[in-house]
Amino acid sequence: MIMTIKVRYFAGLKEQVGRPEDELVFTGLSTVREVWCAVNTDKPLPGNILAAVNMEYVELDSIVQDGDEVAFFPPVTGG
Amino acid sequence: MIMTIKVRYFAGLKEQVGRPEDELVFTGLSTVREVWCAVNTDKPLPGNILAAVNMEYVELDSIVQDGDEVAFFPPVTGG
Amino acid sequence: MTIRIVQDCFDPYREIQAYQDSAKAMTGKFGATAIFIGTMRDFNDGDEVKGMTLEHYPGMTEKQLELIVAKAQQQWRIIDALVVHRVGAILPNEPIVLVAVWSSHRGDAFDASRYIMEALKSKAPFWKKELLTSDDERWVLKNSDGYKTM
Amino acid sequence: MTIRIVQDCFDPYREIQAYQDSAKAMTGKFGATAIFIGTMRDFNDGDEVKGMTLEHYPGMTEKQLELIVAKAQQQWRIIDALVVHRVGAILPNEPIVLVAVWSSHRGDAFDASRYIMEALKSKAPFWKKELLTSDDERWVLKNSDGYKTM
Repeated sequence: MIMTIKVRYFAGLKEQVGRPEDELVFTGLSTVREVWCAVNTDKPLPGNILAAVNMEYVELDSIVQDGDEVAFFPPVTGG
Repeated sequence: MIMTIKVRYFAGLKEQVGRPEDELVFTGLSTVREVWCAVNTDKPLPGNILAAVNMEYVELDSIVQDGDEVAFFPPVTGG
Repeated sequence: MTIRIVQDCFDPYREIQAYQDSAKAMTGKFGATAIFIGTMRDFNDGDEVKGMTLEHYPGMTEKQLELIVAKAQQQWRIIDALVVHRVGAILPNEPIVLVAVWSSHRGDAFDASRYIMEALKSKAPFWKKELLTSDDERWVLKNSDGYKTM
Repeated sequence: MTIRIVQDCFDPYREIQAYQDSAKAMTGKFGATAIFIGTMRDFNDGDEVKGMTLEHYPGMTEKQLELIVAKAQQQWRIIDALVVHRVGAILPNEPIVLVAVWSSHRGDAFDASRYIMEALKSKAPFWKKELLTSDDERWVLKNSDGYKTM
């Protein structure tokens, strides 16, 4: 099974990664953490990062599905 | 020693007493409760009444001074 | 800190804006404004209400409100505070009370505005008399506890 | 319930008044309005700040704010709520966020407005980048805890 995942970055993390998004194609089950590792082979996942799948907060070990939008971003600072 | 005390009533209590204020002249030490009794000989002091002397809340057994303004009123309902 | 007892209907949002505009020293300094507005409802205790008269004890009301705001200033970091309260004849949907607190910190603004409002409800000498649609009049006997929610 | 993300500077008091005027069904029904307004300060963490850029995650921001308001509605008796949040370039003294809650009961209005504000601060995907008067730029790293006061 081939899965296509869109990966997005925001705020300071987007600047660190150096791009706003990635597209990732892979086969088999994968977690949010593995998505990060697949597109950022040179950077370990920062410790205080938040993750969302399809605009809902998730844990880093939750499983992604074909077509998901995975987002990584620093702690939020609105309001 | 002769003391002159002004007594004021507010809201529902003013209607029950039937007048907005009294002036009371008496001699010797007296408490707020005794002030009520002196000017309302026919009515016991209602149980849930609040009292103020010179616009500050007081207990019913606090002592009044010459020239004091004593006020009696029901629980407040502003805001 | 400003406390005002007013006879006429007031626009709470204009009051806040005008106060904020006049207090130039706080421009850029406050990050948090917490506001409470009490508005007259057209019902109470199961009855339809068409009007209200608010009596107060002139002098004591101001004195108690000043004490309340001073206590709030001792407990929380407040830049400024505004309290406006109606007296006299009031119609449904008209504002009765406005409490606004400006602070650098939102926790302080929230806490102080609520404290001022609850203290006002239990200490400031105001009394409400309701005029029902049946033309009966009645004094409101006591205020509810604002810390109790469902 | 209305949630709006806006690019341009807004007048919080006009927003509230306009919203209230348009919601005819609540005329005479709400006794309590609790409001919080967050305003940009000209200082932060000991530095002078001359501007700010607010980034957000379009779509997720609205989704999270809707969830937050829905949770508040489950916990408290709310008649209506309005949340407005700026994004983009912001100058000191401009409003960043407005939360307004209308209720029949003041305890519910106070609790719900504070809950919405704290949840927004910890869950809604917004990020602030400050422009200092030194022309240095920096991301704000985390929000303070709004329940901790002095």
